[in-house]
Amino acid sequence: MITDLDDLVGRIQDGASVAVAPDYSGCAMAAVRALIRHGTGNLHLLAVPQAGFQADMLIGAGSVSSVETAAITLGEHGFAPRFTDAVKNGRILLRDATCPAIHAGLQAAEKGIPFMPLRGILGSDLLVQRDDWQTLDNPFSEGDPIVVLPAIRPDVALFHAARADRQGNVWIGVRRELMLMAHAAKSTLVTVEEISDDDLLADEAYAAGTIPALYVSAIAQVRDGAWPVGLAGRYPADTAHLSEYTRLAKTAAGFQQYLDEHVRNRASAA
Amino acid sequence: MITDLDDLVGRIQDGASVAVAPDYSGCAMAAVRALIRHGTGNLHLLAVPQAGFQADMLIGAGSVSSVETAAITLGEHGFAPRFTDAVKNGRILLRDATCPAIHAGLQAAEKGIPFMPLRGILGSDLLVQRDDWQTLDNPFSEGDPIVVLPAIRPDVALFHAARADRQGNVWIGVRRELMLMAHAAKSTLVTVEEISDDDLLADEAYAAGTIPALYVSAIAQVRDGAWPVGLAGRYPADTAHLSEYTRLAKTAAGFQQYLDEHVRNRASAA
Amino acid sequence: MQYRTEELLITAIAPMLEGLAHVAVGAASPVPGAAALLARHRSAGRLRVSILASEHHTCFTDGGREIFDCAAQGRIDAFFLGGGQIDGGANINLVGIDGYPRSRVRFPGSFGSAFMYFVVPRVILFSVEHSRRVMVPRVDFVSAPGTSPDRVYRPGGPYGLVTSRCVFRFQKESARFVLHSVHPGQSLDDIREHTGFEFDVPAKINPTPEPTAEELALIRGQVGADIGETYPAFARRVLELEANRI
Amino acid sequence: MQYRTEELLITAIAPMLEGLAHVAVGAASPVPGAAALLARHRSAGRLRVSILASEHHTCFTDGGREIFDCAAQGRIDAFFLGGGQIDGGANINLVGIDGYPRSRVRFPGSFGSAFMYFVVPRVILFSVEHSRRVMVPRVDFVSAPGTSPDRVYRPGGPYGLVTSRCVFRFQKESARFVLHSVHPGQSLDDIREHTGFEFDVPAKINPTPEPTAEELALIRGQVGADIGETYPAFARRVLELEANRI
Repeated sequence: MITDLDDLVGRIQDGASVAVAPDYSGCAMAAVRALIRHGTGNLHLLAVPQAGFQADMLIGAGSVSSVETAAITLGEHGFAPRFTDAVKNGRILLRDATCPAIHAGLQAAEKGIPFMPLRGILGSDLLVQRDDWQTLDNPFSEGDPIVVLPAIRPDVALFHAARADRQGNVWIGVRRELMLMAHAAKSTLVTVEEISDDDLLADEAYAAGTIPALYVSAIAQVRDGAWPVGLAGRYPADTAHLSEYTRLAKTAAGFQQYLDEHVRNRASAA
Repeated sequence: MITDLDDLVGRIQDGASVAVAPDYSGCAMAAVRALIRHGTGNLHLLAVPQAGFQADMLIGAGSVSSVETAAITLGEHGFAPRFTDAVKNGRILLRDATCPAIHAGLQAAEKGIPFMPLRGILGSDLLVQRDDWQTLDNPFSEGDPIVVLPAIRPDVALFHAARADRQGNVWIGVRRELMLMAHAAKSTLVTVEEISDDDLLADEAYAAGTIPALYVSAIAQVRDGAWPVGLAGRYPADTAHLSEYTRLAKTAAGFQQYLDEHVRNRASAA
Repeated sequence: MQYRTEELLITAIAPMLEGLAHVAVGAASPVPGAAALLARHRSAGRLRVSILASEHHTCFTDGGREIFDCAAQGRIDAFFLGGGQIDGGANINLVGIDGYPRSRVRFPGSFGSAFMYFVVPRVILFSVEHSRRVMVPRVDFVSAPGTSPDRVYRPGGPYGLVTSRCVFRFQKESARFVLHSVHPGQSLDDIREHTGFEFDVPAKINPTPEPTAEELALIRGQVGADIGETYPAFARRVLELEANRI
Repeated sequence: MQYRTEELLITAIAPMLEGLAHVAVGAASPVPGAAALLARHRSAGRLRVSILASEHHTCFTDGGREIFDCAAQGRIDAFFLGGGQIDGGANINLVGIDGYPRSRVRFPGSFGSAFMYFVVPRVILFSVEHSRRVMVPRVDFVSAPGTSPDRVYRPGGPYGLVTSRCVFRFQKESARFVLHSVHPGQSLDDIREHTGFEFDVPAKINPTPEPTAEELALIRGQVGADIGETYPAFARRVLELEANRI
């Protein structure tokens, strides 16, 4: 259950569908760098429901063949340059979605149902582009069209959290989308800041924000595992470094330079 | 927001649909006694997903006209005598369900969707009896029948919890069905053991198990508000008293005696 | 060594859980709960046991729906269901006898049966009472059917039926019970006399093994104390544990 | 008194939130976020503001889906959406320009627009840039439509459009924008010149009120510090707050 970062990312197969969280949630940057070093490819990235630096870096490194997301953005640092470049050059298959559609698809997998209805979306070109989304007549009221979305069951949920315990329980606090990802995914891989000796489920306060070990496949302790992105309640984002990334990533050469300095160069790579 | 018990139950109208929790969750016995004293009637009781002493007492007192539930049971104290009697004499409309169907119906209301699919149930007489449940062909795969359940949006969610704060946030810990009830219901009324001066949402541990005030209509502090049923992590059930109730409730006269002694007699009625 | 029927049933159920990863125990199931805790003890903790309504013997943190979602995700290997009536097709009735909705005898209700019976691979039916009142030719109300047409999504279903007289296994192909073992003091004739449905009988009938001294010590010790957290009356009445042990 | 365009937009948006109970702010919305916090300040705290990605200015405890579920429950009165392209029918494009999927210009994506636009009663569109590049006759990609046929469930929709040049209100009946107020230094001709879609013009055109000294003090003070928690760069660059104030 408790392992190291290389073993953790080594469990992700080529061609796996991998669910990741937004930069303001459980952003597993150290794991993403390890995954790039590992050379795992042809990944189907699922952003829950949007992603930032993790996605841009994996796409830039050529690890990704398709992306399902409501958005890829670097927030205040602007558009995601490697994502934008890959889209323009058709290097990734795009499956544009909208935030609640991704949550709903994961909830369908969580409930073991084949699909989930969702309001809205009708008249959006997303519905035209997504051949896996359908429109149904609400069986409970005449002439009420409603969109139905297929369950989304990722091969892997990959995220970073503040704390785990030795039993493999992972504390995520109010970042409940991480629990939804763990419930929906076939396998859940987590990096954490610290591994505590106390049973998280034995503390009535922490238990409420804890993913039980039942849903967790492996955990690796990685201090500052979200760096250069921040971790809520623990440390802020390293905005200088993120600006530097955004500047370099504007060109393929600059991005390669970033990889050489901060990813392939193991020493500085968490 | 913060009020007293009489005002709290006074907000429940005759004919309202009221969602209640099982005895092992947020069982609001003091509120149930106040509701009986208040004389509110024609209630549509929704057990989430089953109920015990709250339901038997409300049914015995004649406050209930219909019950939707997966079960009414007094646990180790046996069958619920007033519920059984009401069923035999056709005094309440029965809407038998199964646990996950009630959760699914509330989740549909939580998501603002008109219905939720659910596996299982096919071939059960529940489906024959429930004219509001339907069977659909899974639009994502040929020849795969699946049950669809209408959203359940109760007028009131009524439960007891350990703690609230002055802002109206309510801590429910791992008893997440109480949060689902609050999200799904039009109005949420809560009794609590204690009201703390600290903001529950400001504590990263407690925040994870807290229902935001946004969903809470009114809160009344009632110490031992679950008595004679227990409250997890706070106090055990008063098994002697529950046995006494079960013995008396076997007859209409005995139940009336119980009401006189423990409900109508305000002094002993929390 | 002296033992109670419930203790025999606990040791009869425990082997059915061997090698599994996760067993869940629902409402009103002290004997299955004790059996699961006994099996967990034997597995040196590898078996995960989730007991509904327990504070300490459950890992669930997502509310009442989680046990059902978890089962639907394929993460629960075994579950237990009872029945006020059980018939030869493994249909179970948890609702009532003789008419609906105004049943002459009303049971608590279907609980999660209409769902769990479909999604949990190994559902073990359990009934202390083994009489023609419970073991009927055809249930009055089908809370959950024993089998379903092929087109119905159903990874789960009945595995066996444990009563105070014997252990049946269920055969999905024929949709019939087959006698697996007979409890001490019971004969095939006794069982036939008290069973309202037909069942298959193998050439050789095995006796249900009696609880060993070691098993009884465990049941009356740690296992009893653990199940007593959720079922104190059962632990006191049946396992004769003092309140302070629970 | 000197003020920046963003500060004018903040004070132009805030009045649109008066009297509401709950305003939510989504991704990449520092100006709307600041406007919501300003309106909250004016409401003496009665207005609840939920800012996505904020640690302190949100009450949500059920994960990323809660803001959408909450809106679907009718518990969110106003929300903000931007658009790389916005047309005269209030259709918005957050995906890309010139072709799909291989767009010549790619935006981040639709975020929650295709849902929130349908369920939030008062959706305020916002775009600092007001040019024919953004304000187009017809969007290349409809992330979310401005209006829907009657049979489509849609309690929500567009309320207004705030840009660096003016404020439009949306008329559901005609599915057209009407000019509401013109910012200082802008003329109707300027707006027509830089707007690629037709819009209605009232007999009398109001000027957009300039920020008062009291409003600017608030924006550069508490409101700026609060929004700076989620948008530090915005707070530093636009509101010129020192890092230690954020």
